[in-house]
Amino acid sequence: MKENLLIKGKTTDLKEYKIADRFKDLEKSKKIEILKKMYQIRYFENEVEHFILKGEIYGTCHLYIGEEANAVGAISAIKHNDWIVSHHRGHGHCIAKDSDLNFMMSELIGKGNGYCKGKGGSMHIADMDKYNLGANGIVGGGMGIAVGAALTNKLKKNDGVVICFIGDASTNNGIFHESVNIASIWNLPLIYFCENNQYGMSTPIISSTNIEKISDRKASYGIVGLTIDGNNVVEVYNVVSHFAELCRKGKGPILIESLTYRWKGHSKHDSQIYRTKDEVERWKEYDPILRYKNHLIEENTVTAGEVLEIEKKVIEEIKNAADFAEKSAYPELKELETDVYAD
Amino acid sequence: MKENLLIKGKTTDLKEYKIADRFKDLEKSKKIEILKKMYQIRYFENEVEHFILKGEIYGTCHLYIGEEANAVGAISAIKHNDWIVSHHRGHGHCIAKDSDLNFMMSELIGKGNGYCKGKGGSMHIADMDKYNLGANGIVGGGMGIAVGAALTNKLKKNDGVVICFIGDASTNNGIFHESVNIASIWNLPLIYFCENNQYGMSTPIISSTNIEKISDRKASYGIVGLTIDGNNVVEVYNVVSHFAELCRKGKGPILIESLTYRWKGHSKHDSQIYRTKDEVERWKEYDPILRYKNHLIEENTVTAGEVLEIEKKVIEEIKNAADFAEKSAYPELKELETDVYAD
Amino acid sequence: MSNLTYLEAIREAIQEVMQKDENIFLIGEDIGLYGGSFGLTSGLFAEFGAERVRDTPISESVIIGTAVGSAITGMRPILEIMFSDFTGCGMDQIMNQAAKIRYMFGGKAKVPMVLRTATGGGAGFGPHHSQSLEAIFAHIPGLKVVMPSCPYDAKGLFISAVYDNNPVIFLEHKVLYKSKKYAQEVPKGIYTIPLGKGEIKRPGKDISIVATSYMVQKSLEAAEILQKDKQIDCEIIDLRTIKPLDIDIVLESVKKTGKLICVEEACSFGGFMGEVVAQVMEKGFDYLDAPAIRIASSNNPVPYSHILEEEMIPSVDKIKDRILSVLSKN
Amino acid sequence: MSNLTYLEAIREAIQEVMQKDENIFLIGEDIGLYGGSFGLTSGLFAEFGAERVRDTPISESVIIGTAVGSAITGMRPILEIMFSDFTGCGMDQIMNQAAKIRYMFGGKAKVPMVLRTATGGGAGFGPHHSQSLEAIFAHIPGLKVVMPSCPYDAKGLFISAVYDNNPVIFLEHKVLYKSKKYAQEVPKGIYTIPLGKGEIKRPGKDISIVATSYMVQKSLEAAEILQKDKQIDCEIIDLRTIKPLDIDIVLESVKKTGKLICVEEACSFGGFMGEVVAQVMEKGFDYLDAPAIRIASSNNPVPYSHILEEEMIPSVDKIKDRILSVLSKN
Ligand SMILES: Cc1ncc(C[n+]2csc(CCOP(=O)(O)OP(=O)(O)O)c2C)c(N)n1
Ligand SMILES: Cc1ncc(C[n+]2csc(CCOP(=O)(O)OP(=O)(O)O)c2C)c(N)n1
Ligand SMILES: [Mg+2]
Ligand SMILES: [Mg+2]
Repeated sequence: MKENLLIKGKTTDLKEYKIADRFKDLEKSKKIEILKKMYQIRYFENEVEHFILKGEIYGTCHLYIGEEANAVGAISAIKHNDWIVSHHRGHGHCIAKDSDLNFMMSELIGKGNGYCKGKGGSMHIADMDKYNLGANGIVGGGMGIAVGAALTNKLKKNDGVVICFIGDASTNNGIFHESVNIASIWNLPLIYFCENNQYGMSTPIISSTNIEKISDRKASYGIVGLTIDGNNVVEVYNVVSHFAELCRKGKGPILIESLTYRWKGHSKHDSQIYRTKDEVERWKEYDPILRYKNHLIEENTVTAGEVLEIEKKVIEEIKNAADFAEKSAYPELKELETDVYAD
Repeated sequence: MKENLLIKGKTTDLKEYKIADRFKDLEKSKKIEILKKMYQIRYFENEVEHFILKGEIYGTCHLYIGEEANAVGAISAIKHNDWIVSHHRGHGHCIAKDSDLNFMMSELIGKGNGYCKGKGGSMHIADMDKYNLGANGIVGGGMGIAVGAALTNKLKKNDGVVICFIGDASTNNGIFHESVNIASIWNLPLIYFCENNQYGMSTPIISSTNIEKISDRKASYGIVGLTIDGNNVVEVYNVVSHFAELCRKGKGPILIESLTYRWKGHSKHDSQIYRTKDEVERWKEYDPILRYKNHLIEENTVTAGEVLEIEKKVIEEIKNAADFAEKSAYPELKELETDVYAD
Repeated sequence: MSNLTYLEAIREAIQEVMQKDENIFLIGEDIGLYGGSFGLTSGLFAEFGAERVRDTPISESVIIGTAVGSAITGMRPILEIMFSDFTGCGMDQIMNQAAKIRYMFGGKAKVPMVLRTATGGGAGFGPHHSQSLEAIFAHIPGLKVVMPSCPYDAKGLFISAVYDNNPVIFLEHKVLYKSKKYAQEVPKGIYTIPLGKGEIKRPGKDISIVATSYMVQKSLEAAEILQKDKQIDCEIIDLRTIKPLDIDIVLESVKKTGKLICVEEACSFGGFMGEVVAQVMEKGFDYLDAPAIRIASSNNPVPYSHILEEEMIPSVDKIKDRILSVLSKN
Repeated sequence: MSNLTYLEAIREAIQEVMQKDENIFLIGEDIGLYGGSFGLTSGLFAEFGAERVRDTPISESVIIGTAVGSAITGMRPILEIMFSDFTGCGMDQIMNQAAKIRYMFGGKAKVPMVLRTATGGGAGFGPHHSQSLEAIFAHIPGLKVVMPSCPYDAKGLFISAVYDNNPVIFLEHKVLYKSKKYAQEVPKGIYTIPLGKGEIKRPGKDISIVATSYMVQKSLEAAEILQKDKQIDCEIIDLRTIKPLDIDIVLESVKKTGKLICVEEACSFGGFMGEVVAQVMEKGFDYLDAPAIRIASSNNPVPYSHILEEEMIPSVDKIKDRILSVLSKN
């Protein structure tokens, strides 16, 4: 088997596009907000893992630990009313898009006050009020929806941009091809943000494609595409800021391949037979939270003490969300057949 | 609207691949056979057009006139027992793969002795004995089948190669992406022969894609791809010979974009509102049959008189096929429910 | 009021709703300048322009998804899939996305879209262009499924479909499209026919015939012949929408006639009329003085040769004969 | 003979046919080293290697097409689609290619392939991983559709499916997969159960219950309770394959009992049991002393929360109660 693509030396694409360091001009509060969101995701997912172990998460569920910089970096770079489309590994996107942690947790354990009233579960959390068009249980299922949302922006002549989060392996599905092609011919304000965490379930992306970079698929559509360091939230932020602006000017779509890694198994059940502990450890050295925290401390945005405060607060929040969810009631049986049709 | 891609200056890709002129070493009989087949297609399709006008072709039907060099050039370059997969515009592929003109014509007018016993019609003619896996009424529908046939070759460890004929517009369908990707990771002996006749129904390929050459899509799969002059049967023959050999050595798949043009409307009913007479005339200057005929005369393979003889014979054959079909009986009603299941 | 074919009636509906509501747009293959494979959208590109009449690549999956995505973000897309057979290429987007989004999101989104598509055989298009797939759509919770049988209904149902806040599969029979025989007086302007209400197209007392789409027309013809030749008085019920299903109109009729024949063009095995028969069994068993029967196509792909195609699809004669045989048994 | 779960029985079937026939190979997502999402193919990669146990990209459409193409050129592919819900992504290849090729080609090709896939709810997988789509497949001429209810049948039916010369949709219930409760003695070695023959899993004289897949097990449980508590003697018929359908076994039973309940897990509206009821109506009307009824899931996507999911899918209690209510009416 070929060597996994590692982060090192993969971010050279950036230079080509003269991407400014907008991050450095961000307000302190925003920089801290980014850190906080990354912690929220990390601790939220840890808590979810507890629920899995306790048997309170049915079916399956996909954790985002290790990939936090992607959701948070990308979503911090767009506006509150820009749509996002997520996928099966969607908790991070929800949190980054300001979803309520309590209602998320409730949904995950099938409670009636969850985001989907318990009807969707982990793979279907959506939040229209937060401009989040939802996770999806079908790999690639959201890539048409994202085109539709971007088309709405275009037809309504607003300057909204859409981020469509996709997995590396999903780019082998036909809908990826159809989606990017149509977005390209229509010049839609749409960023395909491909979280290349190296695997689709057990299958290394390097064995399900024959190319080095997924972003090279830009050639099929005549669009801009590049590969970035997805464990560096500053880089993600800068890149998405840059291209979101171009999209708003009618220069979309864009294909961003963001190199990252999932620390946990693919889903609830995963023996991880397909990778070595060593590989996982090597990637953990690029812990996106640690890197960002150190960056903020180095540039004197925060002190180590302040970080600890933030972390503590987040832990508290997550604990509360778990309590909230556990105390919440299961849906009423009469809810079973509601919400099938709109009036 | 952008200018249509024209033939001129588009065949430069060839140089890159050091493609030898195998055509010149062909036996005279084979060279003449190629001419004959091109005539067969041309006159067959003319006859089909008569049947359309007489109302004997139901539903729809797609003519191949103007594109003869593609089917004939490509299929002449492979062996009798190499599989081909065709598409909705498939008559030319059948003829090039030695199908019986009588049974083809019978099928087209729904007769019981037609290739599919009248059950398939124009869009479904297949001939397993001639290693033709059939036309398809679904655009892109054959691209998985071609992978399967190539996989059979690989699993059976024979040195067969498969040609999958596809239209330009079909390359925007998701199955194209899935198909080429999987063929690539499995190194299948499969040639995607894309007949870029500039349109998918009424839609110019230059408005349904955002790239100059369809063959540039090779970048998504890490395979060889190139653009050739599809109205030059010698070039088609040489290119396919070259790559078929590579495929047999485990170096497939290959994506060939063959620039060509359909002279007639898309299907039975077509006002051709989407293109100018002038454009059609410009392409007719590249008549593949005329070019090849002149080539053969110039290189002294045949005389103009011999060509006329061939043409006359073909006209006769086609007339016979039409008579045969017209005189043949419609299927018996008891055939309606047979052939649904194999024993 | 003008005499319109089925196709013209649908076109007029599209035109009128688009004039009224900026959020409505068309999307599909070759629907622009070319006017669609059957010419149904012809003229709309000229009137509404390329932004609102959007030609697409051959990408069924993503164009259905595009309709879904634009619908949930505030538009009202009307999508054309050239032949209903091609929905196979985008079935996930229909059954897993369009149909389920509202439910999966706990009722927090709506998906107001119409997927128009040409259905049925009888036009010699062969196995990949002639299927009747309504049973498949009808089985999927979240969809509505409409099958108009005549121009007047087509327009009224279409307008209802466009204003419905759910994904509607609108099945247009390709034999009816341009038929002058079935042309009708159709009022100008907006009018609606509710989704979920059948209609008695011909009242009668001897036997109830339930049908959909083109089969309604054939049943009506059979009924006229039987009236004239045998003084048999058939009641013909046009379901118009099969989901929601107006079972009450069927039960009422069976209560009166005691006999039921269900006519559909789809392959009989697993066809939609099984649902109708089963519901009548459950809710109207006591009304029946004879077993309800189904007339449908044989269980094979639709063959190309017109000889075989005619044999496959229920004809006026076959409908007439089955009616006679049901009545003669009593 | 060993005590195997449903999953183990299918695995053993695959292993044994692959040992015997070089032309059989497996294809699907994560079926190799990983052993498949449910672990069903675990060990087969080690035994047969990467050529014959082929991991694929996430490309449902083309992997189904690959199975078709290899089948018509001489192989016998066994394809795994992880969850039956994902067939939406490759429906064209199933319904327009696999199912129709033989007919379209005038009988000149055969398509011996098995598409295995996990069906059904009850495992908390939510709307995109829990559907029961058999009615959709059963409606498509050219396919066969198999729904085993227990390990012994699963193995025998699977082997028949592999040796059948047609495309077979093999629906494996995910709740049964690893259930020890339903584990059974299963003979080693090749044996077959014919496609198209139902089986009486429990003879009885008071009422006929027709069921498929997991619902057979639930019906059996309900029958035991009713026998014990009320001395009601139910006959339980397992259709085993719904296409071809063994209607005769149903008719025979109804002739004896006069009463019929059809139990299926799919959404009731447009579900497969409509076909069974309609055929019984047509062919066995006179045998019925009460209307045949259906027990099925409610008409909504399968919800995630187990509270709702349990409410949706027919339970032993619900089956029992409906049996009682049918019997009490007489
Ligand atoms: C159409 C479809 N096929 C297969 C699956 C099963 N599945 C769920 S996630 C997954 C892997 C996806 O990989 P990738 O896109 O890289 O996302 P990641 O899980 O790595 O975040 C697979 C095969 C599915 N849900 N939908
Ligand atoms: C899935 C599908 N979508 C649409 C069609 C209708 N259709 C038939 S041929 C065609 C155009 C195909 O264009 P191309 O692939 O370039 O082949 P060409 O007709 O130019 O030879 C279309 C849209 C179809 N048959 N199948
Ligand atoms: Mg991945
Ligand atoms: Mg073309």
